Amino acid sequence: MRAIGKSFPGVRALDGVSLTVAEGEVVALLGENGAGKSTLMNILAGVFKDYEGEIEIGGRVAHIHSPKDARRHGIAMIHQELNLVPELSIADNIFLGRERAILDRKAMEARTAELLRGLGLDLSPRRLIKQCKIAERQLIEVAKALSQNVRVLVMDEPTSALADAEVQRLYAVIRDLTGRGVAVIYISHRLEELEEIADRVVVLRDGTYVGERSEVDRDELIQMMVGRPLGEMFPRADGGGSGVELLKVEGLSVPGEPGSGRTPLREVSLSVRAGEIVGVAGLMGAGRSELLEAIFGVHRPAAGSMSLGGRPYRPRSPKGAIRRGVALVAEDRKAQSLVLGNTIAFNASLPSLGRLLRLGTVDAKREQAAVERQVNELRVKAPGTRFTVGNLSGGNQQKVVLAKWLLTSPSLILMDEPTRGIDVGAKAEIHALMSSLAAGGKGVLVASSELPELLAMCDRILVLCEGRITAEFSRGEHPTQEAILEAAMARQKVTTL
Amino acid sequence: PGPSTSADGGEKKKFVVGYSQSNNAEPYRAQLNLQLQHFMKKYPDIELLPIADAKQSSATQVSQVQNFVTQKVDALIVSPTEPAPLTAAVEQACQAKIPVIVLDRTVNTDCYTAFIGGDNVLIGKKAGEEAVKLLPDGGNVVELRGIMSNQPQIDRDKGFREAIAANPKIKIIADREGKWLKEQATPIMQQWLAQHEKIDLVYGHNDPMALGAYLAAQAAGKAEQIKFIGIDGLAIPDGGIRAVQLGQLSATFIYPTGAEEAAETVNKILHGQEVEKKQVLGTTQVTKDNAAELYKKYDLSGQG
Amino acid sequence: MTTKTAPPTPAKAPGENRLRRTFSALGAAQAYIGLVLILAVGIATKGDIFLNETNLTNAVGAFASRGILAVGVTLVILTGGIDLSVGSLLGIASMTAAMMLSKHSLEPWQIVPICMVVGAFFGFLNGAGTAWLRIQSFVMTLAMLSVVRGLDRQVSDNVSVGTQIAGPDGKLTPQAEAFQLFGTPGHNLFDRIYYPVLAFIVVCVVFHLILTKTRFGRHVYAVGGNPTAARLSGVNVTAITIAVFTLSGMLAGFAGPIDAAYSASADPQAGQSYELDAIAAAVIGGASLAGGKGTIAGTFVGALILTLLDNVLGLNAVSDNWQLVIKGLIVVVAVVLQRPDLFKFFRGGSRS
Amino acid sequence: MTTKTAPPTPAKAPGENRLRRTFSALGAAQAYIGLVLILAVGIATKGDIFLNETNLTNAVGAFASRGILAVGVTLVILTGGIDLSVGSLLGIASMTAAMMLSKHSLEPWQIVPICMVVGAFFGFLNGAGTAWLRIQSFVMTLAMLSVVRGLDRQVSDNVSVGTQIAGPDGKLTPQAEAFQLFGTPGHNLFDRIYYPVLAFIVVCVVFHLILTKTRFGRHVYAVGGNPTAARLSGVNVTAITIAVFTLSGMLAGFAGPIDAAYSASADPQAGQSYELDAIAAAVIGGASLAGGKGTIAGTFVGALILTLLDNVLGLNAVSDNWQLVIKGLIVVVAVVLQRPDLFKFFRGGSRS
Ligand SMILES: Nc1ncnc2c1ncn2[C@@H]1O[C@H](COP(=O)(O)OP(=O)(O)OP(=O)(O)O)[C@@H](O)[C@H]1O
Ligand SMILES: Nc1ncnc2c1ncn2[C@@H]1O[C@H](COP(=O)(O)OP(=O)(O)OP(=O)(O)O)[C@@H](O)[C@H]1O
Ligand SMILES: [Mg+2]
Ligand SMILES: [Mg+2]
Repeated sequence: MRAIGKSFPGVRALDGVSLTVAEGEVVALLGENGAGKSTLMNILAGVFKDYEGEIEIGGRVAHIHSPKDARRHGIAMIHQELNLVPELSIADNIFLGRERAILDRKAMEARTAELLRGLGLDLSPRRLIKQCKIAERQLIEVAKALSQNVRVLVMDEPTSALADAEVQRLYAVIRDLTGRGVAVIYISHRLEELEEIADRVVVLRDGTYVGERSEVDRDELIQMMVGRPLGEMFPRADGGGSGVELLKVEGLSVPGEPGSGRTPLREVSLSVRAGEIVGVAGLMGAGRSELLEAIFGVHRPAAGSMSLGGRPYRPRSPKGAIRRGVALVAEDRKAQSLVLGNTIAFNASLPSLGRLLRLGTVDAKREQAAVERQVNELRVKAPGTRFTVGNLSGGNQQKVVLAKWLLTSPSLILMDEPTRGIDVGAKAEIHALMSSLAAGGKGVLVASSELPELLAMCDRILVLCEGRITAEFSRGEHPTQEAILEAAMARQKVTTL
Repeated sequence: PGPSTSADGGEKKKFVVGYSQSNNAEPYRAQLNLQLQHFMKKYPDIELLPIADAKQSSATQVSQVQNFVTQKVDALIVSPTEPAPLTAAVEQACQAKIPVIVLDRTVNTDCYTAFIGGDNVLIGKKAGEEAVKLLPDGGNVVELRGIMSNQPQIDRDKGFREAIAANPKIKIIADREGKWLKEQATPIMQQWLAQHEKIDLVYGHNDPMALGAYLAAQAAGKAEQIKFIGIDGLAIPDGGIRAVQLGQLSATFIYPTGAEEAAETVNKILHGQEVEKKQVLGTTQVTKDNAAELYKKYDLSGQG
Repeated sequence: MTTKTAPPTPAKAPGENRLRRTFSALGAAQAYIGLVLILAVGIATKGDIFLNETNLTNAVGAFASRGILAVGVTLVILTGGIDLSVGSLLGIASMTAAMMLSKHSLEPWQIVPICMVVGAFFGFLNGAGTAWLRIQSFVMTLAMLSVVRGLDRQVSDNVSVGTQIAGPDGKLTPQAEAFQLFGTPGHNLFDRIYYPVLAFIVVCVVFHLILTKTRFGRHVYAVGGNPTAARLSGVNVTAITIAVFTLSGMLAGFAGPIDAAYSASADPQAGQSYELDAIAAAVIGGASLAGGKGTIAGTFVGALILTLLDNVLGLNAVSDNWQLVIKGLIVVVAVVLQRPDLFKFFRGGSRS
Repeated sequence: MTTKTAPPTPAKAPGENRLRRTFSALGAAQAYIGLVLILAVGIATKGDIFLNETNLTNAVGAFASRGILAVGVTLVILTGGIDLSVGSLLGIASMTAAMMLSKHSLEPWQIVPICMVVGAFFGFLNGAGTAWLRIQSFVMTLAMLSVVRGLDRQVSDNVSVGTQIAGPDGKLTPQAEAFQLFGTPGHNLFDRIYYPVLAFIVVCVVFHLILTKTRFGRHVYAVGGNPTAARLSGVNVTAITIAVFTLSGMLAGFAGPIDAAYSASADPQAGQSYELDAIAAAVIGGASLAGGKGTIAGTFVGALILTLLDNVLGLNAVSDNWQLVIKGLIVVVAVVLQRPDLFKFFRGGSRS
């Protein structure tokens, strides 16, 4: 790719970026949120019709202006935002756009089963996408890319929803591909992944090429990305948690939903004290999101009780939870958190409009000021608070979600994968934010698939497996990743079926 | 319910009659329904099933007729929405040996027992003659038409134009489709008033349209200079006869419902008597002089 | 829920000044191109006959009741639903008004609230069916269209009910006299203001303010834009859904007496197929049936486009058949012209 | 519009056998509850009068042309669009058929393809406006409704054209005789089969197979379910959009001659408001106006519900005003009954 440039209305996303990838090579693309990584790769995958510069493949100029063009040149891409059709089956999705005129269901399903098995997924090819979990969907996207005859495979944050075990399996697949001469471009904000998989790291900043390294030196890369040195990654001093008990959950059970693949919760008990950061670990489908959602009043518990700040807490809906000062940074920002067609200000102020009222109407000035302050604090990269959220880069969207909840000044904040898709710089900021929230006497309950993050940030870590708490570690015990994983896999023979 | 025979041997049979109306929700047809029910009560051995309303849809009406045939009614009355679509259905009834009385609008077959209806060309002609009388020195006429493809619209237009040809100084300067509706007629008339210096007479294919135009003219302060002629002459508080009484319409022409004749005919047919195959009904001109009397004659609301 | 059809709105420069902000609250200048075009054609072909107070008042007045329906429908569309029952609700409200007047001699100021309650009641049922029974609003309101029309015809016995009721002295009763002010052509408030036009404008202004300035308005947009996100942000999606249908019904109830006064009678068929005009006004004004996108200002413009188009074609004595053809074509042209990305499109630009 | 109302379908056990698969291709058993209920009421109240070949044939035959429209509309709805123009397209096709027959004495087998081309042409314009000019399909097809109706009225000069054309001998011409087989009541193919019913069923089967067994069918669902994903997977969203509108137009063209034969004439108003019936059939059958969800089997059931409901009410001589009321209520009940998560709902279950 040579001298690639791309402008959106009001935004210069890319400017004269060049990139080369050799056969069998894994090139990692690194940069802050909004640096232009996805845009660059989208150009390669034919998402945009027009752009500046040109693309060369195998020494010849390739004119790529549509996804079909890209496919003809053997380019496949796993997009940052999941792109599956919820009402169709896994098999139909994997072969979408490449079916025979008359469907050969048998062959499609057989091939799908094979691909899924290769990724360690045990799902019926006929299952509908809407019945699959986010992590499963991400792997299905991988399977879809693999099902094609690829020369260049682009992966835009393929692991953002994956836990360790699945990530390892993905690496195996990538190594197998490069062994066969496929070029891989890999975008991730998890630096430790790059150490493991990338042959070369290319850094972008503000839509321009900054440099590249074949040795991964963490600090240097961060310096290149952010343009300034960064302090401690996990800046949490020794835990607070001496405060009074803020949230107490006792024997909480929530029925599952067979149709949607929702995990049931079984007799979960936990507590969060003011000033404490409590982590929730577990494998995919362990019920972490489910637990946070139940505390937030999304699901009706079948049994159990909760109290908040010493008073009984029985949220009938998220509205009730918010009124009691609880906030949930949900797992899927696109589906659960943002009105994509509306502005940053609209989204950020939505849950806290009640306190921005004057004479029964929304005080636009105060709203503007409050949102601007919060958005600037989180360093959202956007031309203004009236920018459409859907046009932000993934990481910046996540920051808007955080801004939205911080504006409600919650006393208990529930975070589900809060740093998914966030660049290292911003991640450090979010971590700092969590610490300062805790220091300010708030409670933080955070579910994350990144164990190092949990280990560094949390005063206590709860481990979930199949909707049950199987272990609890406190910071004093210095738990290891292995110990947590072991507890996360402490499956019980399910006798209730 | 099919024809029911009384327990002891069937010499006192109760006849069942079905009626498919093209659209209940037109005031004229509501009046017809009311009258038919009223006159049918005179014949205790005849039961009129609840009136089926085709709601202006030929397809609905065809299946209604088919329903009645399925139920083996003893006689069938149909007021067709459109002639052609109902033709086959009426033939089906005819083949099933069910006597059919076609009320108000025709069908394109001879396979029916009796036709009862008004003569729209004649009524149009009378309206035209009245216009000639009202405009002895000629003048500008505007015409509000019913739904263009409806046969009554075509006929009422035709008769009117024939009659006003008697005075070449009478000109139709504008005509538009008012779809039989009052609320359509008002804005059209408002536009005409804006466009044309002089309008002398409004001819509405039914009273509501003429009255809708009257509202517009009254608003513009021109109601006094303009004459209004309508058709239908219903004896309801909101109808044409009252409007003539109030001086809003110069004249209207009673479009006979034929309900009384239909009831009579049904009775004759069911008792094996001869009936006239084609009964064309005349019209009565409603003027200020006879309005009160006519209202009383046709009012069935029981309130005077 | 389909951000798919919602094209990204153009980024606005951060340092916009007050004037531009006020203006942009009423939508981009381009949104008015269709309207301006029709005005231009009207003036060019008919000059003073078109451009005078009486003609414009008549034109807008004839559409006012549908325009009021369009405002209610816009609310529903913003939440991602649709309301097909407004025509029937207007019908039953106009019948209610005429009966209250003729049978019970109520004063106009008593009649209007009663009609609004009647409309709101059926609107509430629409909302309850949509939100609680989770029936697609298209089906729910189509069923309501049928049910309410049936009731309307039943209570009226299929006979239209006049509103110009004469007392024993042969003159209009005081109530009937006052009722005419609701819109019988030629009757004005304070001898100048034609009530239907005023009512339409006031409804537009009130609901414009509600949508842009209140929390309720924000919630309406949020529910239409992404119901899950709205719920997780503490929006009571069920309540908002029920509220918009109830308001839509209430507005239909409010429009009922206007329609009855306009025709000086309530017809059992009144309001039939008005829902299509109302929805068309909203959609021509830029509302997206996917929800989350649209404004009252847009709907107002859409309503004006429809009514002035009718007026211009009528004044030019275009035949009824060709009117149908031309009307369809111009609606398409107007919608294309006022697309914000039109010029980009012709520069050969983006297909999303 | 709203994944919110789209309840998750129950998971299927992996080891389902062939029988169950065939069955589930036709939708869950529950989808038929509404229909079964109406059949039960029909049989209970009218017994043999209801449940006999003639009556059922008549009932379905009367709805057949609208049923065929519903199939086309389902295709459009599946892609997330809507087609309001089908009634007008049916109208112009039926006029075309009658004119071809009366003016040019064409044979029926020549007339049908011509009508289909006419319908497809206007359908193509709908698709082009939606896909290329990116006009919301509601507006585009509403405009087309108006344009085509105007043309229909213009070419026919507002006069209906009969199809029972007598030759010089006073008997029907052979072409007119043959044309009656398309659906004039009392005329059957091979003396047994009523063509409209046959045509409706064949259209349903063909499009059921197209949607479930072909690439095109998958792409239709993909475009409606997630247009971005479809585009990124190399689906030609533009082409699919244009194709479904064209097919919908083509089917309306196919239904035209049936309607003309059924009425033994082409009325310039023919097909008016059929679009609402067609859309209602699709939506009652479970299609989601948000796109991506729906089946032809569902639409077929929806059409049967509508037509048999009419039939049962008619046979029971329910007064027409009450018919409107009852029809609306039963449609709501039928839709609620056939919701897959109904029983869960009543177990007091999840509100999503
Ligand atoms: N459709 C669009 N319209 C307007 N601006 C856009 C659009 N898509 C992307 N941008 C802008 O382009 C810039 C680059 O975005 P891009 O998605 O490439 O970032 P990224 O490097 O992938 O970030 P992240 O790590 O957060 O995913 C951002 O400022 C973003 O706001
Ligand atoms: N098909 C689906 N439809 C809607 N929501 C889903 C679906 N699948 C999963 N979810 C949501 O995402 C959550 C993920 O499931 P769960 O809580 O069981 O996993 P987890 O432990 O959070 O693991 P992970 O988030 O890593 O998948 C569920 O609570 C559920 O609300
Ligand atoms: Mg990105
Ligand atoms: Mg989770």
